[in-house]
Amino acid sequence: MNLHEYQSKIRFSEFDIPIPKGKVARSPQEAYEIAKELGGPVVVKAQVLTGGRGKAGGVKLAQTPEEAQQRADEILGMDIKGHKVLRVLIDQASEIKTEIYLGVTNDRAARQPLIMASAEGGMDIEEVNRVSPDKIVREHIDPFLGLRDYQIRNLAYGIELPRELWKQMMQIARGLYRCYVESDATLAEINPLIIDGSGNLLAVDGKMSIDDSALYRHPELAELRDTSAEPAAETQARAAGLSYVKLDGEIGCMVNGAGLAMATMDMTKLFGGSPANFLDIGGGAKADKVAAALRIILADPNVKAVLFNIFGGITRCDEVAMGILTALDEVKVDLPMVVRLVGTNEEEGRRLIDEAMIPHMVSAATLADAAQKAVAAARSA
Amino acid sequence: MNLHEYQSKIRFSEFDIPIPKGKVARSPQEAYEIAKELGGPVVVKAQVLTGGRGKAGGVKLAQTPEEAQQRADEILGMDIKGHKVLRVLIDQASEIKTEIYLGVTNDRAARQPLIMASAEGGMDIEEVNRVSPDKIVREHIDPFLGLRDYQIRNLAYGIELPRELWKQMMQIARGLYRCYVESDATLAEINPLIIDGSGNLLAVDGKMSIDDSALYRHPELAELRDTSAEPAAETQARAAGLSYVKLDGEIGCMVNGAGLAMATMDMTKLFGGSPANFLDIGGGAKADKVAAALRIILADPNVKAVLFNIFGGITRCDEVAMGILTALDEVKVDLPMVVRLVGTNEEEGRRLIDEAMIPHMVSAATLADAAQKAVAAARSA
Amino acid sequence: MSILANKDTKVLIQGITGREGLFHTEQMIEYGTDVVGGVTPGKGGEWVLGKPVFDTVKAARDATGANASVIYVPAAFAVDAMYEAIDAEIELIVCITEGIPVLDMMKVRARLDHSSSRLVGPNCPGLLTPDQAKLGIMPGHIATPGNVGVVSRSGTLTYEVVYALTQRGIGQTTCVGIGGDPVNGTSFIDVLQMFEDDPETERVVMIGEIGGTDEEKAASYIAAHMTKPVVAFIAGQTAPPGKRMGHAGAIVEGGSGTAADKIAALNAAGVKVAEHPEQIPDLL
Amino acid sequence: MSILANKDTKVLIQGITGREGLFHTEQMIEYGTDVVGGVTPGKGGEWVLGKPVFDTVKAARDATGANASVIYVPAAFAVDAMYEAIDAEIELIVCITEGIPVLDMMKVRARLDHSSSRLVGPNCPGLLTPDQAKLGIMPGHIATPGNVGVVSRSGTLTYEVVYALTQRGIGQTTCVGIGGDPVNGTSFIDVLQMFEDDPETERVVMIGEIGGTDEEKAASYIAAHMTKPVVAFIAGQTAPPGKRMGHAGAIVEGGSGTAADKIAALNAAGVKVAEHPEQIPDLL
Repeated sequence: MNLHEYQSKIRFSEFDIPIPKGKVARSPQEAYEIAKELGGPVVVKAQVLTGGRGKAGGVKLAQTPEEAQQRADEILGMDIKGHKVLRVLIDQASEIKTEIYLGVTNDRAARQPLIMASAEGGMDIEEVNRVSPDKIVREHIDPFLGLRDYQIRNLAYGIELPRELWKQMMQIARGLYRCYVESDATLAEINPLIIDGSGNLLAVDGKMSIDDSALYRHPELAELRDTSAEPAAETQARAAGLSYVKLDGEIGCMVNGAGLAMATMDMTKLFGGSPANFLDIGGGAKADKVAAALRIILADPNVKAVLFNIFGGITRCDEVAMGILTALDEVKVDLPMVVRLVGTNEEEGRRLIDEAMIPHMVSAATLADAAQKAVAAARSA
Repeated sequence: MNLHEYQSKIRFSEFDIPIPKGKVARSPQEAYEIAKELGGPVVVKAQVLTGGRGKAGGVKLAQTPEEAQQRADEILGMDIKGHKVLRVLIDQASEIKTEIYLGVTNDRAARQPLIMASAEGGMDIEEVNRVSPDKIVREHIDPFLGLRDYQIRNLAYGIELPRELWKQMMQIARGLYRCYVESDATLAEINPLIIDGSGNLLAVDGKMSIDDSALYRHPELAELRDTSAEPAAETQARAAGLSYVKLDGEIGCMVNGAGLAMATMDMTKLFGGSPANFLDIGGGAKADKVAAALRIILADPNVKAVLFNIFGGITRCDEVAMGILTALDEVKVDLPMVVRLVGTNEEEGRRLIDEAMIPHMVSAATLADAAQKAVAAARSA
Repeated sequence: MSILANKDTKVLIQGITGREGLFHTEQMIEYGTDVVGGVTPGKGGEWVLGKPVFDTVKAARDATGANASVIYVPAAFAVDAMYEAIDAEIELIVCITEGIPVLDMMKVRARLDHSSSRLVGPNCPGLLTPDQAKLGIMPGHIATPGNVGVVSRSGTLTYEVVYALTQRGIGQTTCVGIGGDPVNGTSFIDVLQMFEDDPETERVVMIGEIGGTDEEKAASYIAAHMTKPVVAFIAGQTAPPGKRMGHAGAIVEGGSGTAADKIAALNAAGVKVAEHPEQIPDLL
Repeated sequence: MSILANKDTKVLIQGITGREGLFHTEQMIEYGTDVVGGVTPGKGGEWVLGKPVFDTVKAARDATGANASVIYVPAAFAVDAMYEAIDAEIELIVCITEGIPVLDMMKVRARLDHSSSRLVGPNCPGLLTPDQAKLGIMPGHIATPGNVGVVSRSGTLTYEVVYALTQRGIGQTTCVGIGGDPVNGTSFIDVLQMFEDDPETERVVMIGEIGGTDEEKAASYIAAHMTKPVVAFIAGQTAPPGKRMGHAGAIVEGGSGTAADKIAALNAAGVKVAEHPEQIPDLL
């Protein structure tokens, strides 16, 4: 789960990381009030869960409250890479002397957290990594020992941070790592961490991603999820415990397992069709979960055919069959459906489907067979 | 640093370990008031930093407040193994169905904390260990992982704890380990942990020892040190950063290093004398520290001769010499003194001593020479 | 021959009395796996499916001589279950449970590296040696004995491939699902090495997916160390690019992780890569 | 020959600008030790005693090629200093600092066990190879080259013994103070093994004291593995019994730990035990 910039920065400040004074506005009028309260020039920043907002014109400087209001009016409602801007952050503007990068993430290859710093922070940090990777200083962190002071000194030394700022860097890096661990984050990033006009370090932009598997032990973070900008279907899917991503194609896919779901999508493409979604009903899915998944697929007007591909392991085919039947009791479906059930309790599952004698529903034995039938059905629909 | 029973139990209760209701009394009258407030039978328990108080009569049951007052009167002022009883703990008496032992300590051989439990707790637990060590269940704790729940189940299973008490045991063992870690303890022990009349676990006696090296980060624990029952010299020595133990002999020893101090004591005995104390001035001792050490030695009326044995490593002999001279400026000494200075800056140290021309002071080259001279001087004094 | 488990493997079930544990234990026993007992704290002394239940893994191991364990306990307790199995020196631990936080798994993994145990998973279907033993949730009837080793990061996609092999009369030595979590106990390379060393395994199928760089590393390993032919499939060729936030991921993993990268790396290592799962038998 | 350090050992000083660090670095240099630089965070770029100061151990190692480090920093920072040296893959780390909490040392020790570094100490005088190198605070002039290896848990008592040997014309290969803390980096057995393997060392002196069971374990090791004669001394024969509280210590360590126990164990292993330190030369 990704946090907005303003959410990340509030979290950072709870771990002793200095951030600019600022507040979130939902309207130009609110932006005016906040800018007036802050006094002096401000930055108006679109709050969207995607990168590249700066280049898209989602970040603007404003010298006066009136100008802040005007900029907020321009930015609110913008569409940035498919994300509608519903909030802007109004931050006190800072003079930027230097832009530093400081981030903690999981290095899956090393199986350890990794903290990275660079004297060349800012929007082009990935380019810095490509062109001169040695300009990014890296320290792997033993998860049992945590980030040690000497490692922060290695970073400060490596990026040639002026010595008078080492103490501030110590506090910020310690805070960032604690924030990462205590939030069960997979990413906690300050970019840029600036040296401001008065020569102090300040975290002017921040990003955090939280490990979804750990949200159960961080209810206060789970509440921060912003569902306002995502498709309603994705919100519904999450509530039902499903993993769903809307795509542009015409074949609705319901599959158990992420790998098989991707392979199923790949197959529809291979046979000339195109998937309407990625949908993984997960392991051990029960009838109600399957019914919810079916409702989400059918709510997409682009869908011309539905492909069920269930390979039963921990999920039992009879339960999937019951789920399909339950959903079809509630939702009238005129679309062609292709069902493939293989694995645990497959005979029972197939028997339930066959006995129900649903119109427009055909069964398939192999994955290729199922994909071809679904593509053909979508074409003729 | 050892904590009293009542201090340990208060600390335990901060970590969710159930303890009996109780309070400390410094007088029989206070004992009466507390017993009255608690209601019902109470136990009156001497608070001394030594074992074996039960066998010495320092623990008594009282049915009424009047009886509690009387028992407190008997126990307060008692001498238990050289420790004067200045406080009694008045605890609500509990019916004891079973006595369990539960303790965490450092296992230096394994270099890990060790938690131990036994169904045969109580005063004879060391005897249980000697006779049937398998009746004590042991789990080593990875200091990085901490005590895991499965280990507590291993203990509960191993001591055949009734299953309905596993949940309470889980809470108590988790609390005891957290208490051990968060106190930087070297020992945290509940003995006995009883099953009481209502079938619940209750920590009726407790002991904790704190790692002296870690006290700097636990000021709240450092404050708990009870100096009221220890010899004034030991309190003064600690304040001066010295390690001092009073003994019964006549040769006052001032040595740098615990090993050398013990060897020096051994030597006085070997040559027919007897050490008045163990005194380690530690590494890098400065003049003021040495002066303080000398004052403590001279305050002991049994001392008939003083033996200085300094082998300079991190401690410099010239500083020791200055310390001796400074102390002799302030304290008139009529006793014979034997001085041996070897190691770092030994020439400078000897020169300072020689130039000062102190009466009754002889120097020695070897340890044997120094010990023999000190024993001879003490005899003729 | 086979790898990791065979008919002599004595298997313990951690979480045997839970709904999923019970269901799959029954299937494992039916398959012929030598399930010797189970562990559910607080239920020691009971019997389920004719097997004794113990309170602790140590007690269960001491009583049964188990040398393998399959974990079906919920995510919040699975980490403790893994540590318990490691501490009891269980040789092979298969963790089916999904949803374990990655920071927890980093610690488990560090502990494993200094232990005598091997962990397969978490978030995996487990493994299956046809007609001998099934440790986990793979449907038994889709596999058949033979000389192809199968290793996969995916769950159900593994079944798909094994099923396709069996349908075409191509049997397997052992099928191993290593799980798709960022940090897990056993890697592609670990299993490829075991297959390379297993005299009965003649060919190997490897099933990967987008994300991470494990397939690329496996490709390097295959090029350098494997004599047996390997056929691969990579899922996610049509998946939309992830909604990645921040730069740290890109800095750590560089440009790799796409299906195209992985396929290129495997091709360069001499590995045939199938266009779809059911094409794998043709390429073997 | 010698063990642990010789004239080619390139030594770094952690805490070189501190009062004790500076004093003893000067003595180490005077003794002829190849001190190549020091580390004091925030003072990188300065020079003291003609040696460059660095901000971090990594930077110092990269610039100087140091393969050993001596730590003189205060207790509150010594743990971080040890981790830093381990992380920088310094082969030999000597920690002089005393007063490190035992729970911290348990973690350092666990980390060391999976590293390429050896730690001597903490709370130790360090080590000295006569006329070659002095890593720590042993006074240099009391030692002289020869063929006796000395290992000791004690600080100043070690000097006493080395001095006694030198006075009698008996030289040393290397003198090692392993420190008296409950958990440390190098044990008696580690050093005894090095002396056994060192061709120049012909005889060994071991100095123990009351408490713990390290001397008893060393005795078992000597009986089983050592061909070279060992002479020992145990300090604390007249020490009063400790004011032990609670039972856990007694349960863990049993009845051992007294001087009498240790002497008996050593005698049983064929080790001659001296009555006092200055008697050791007679027994060699």
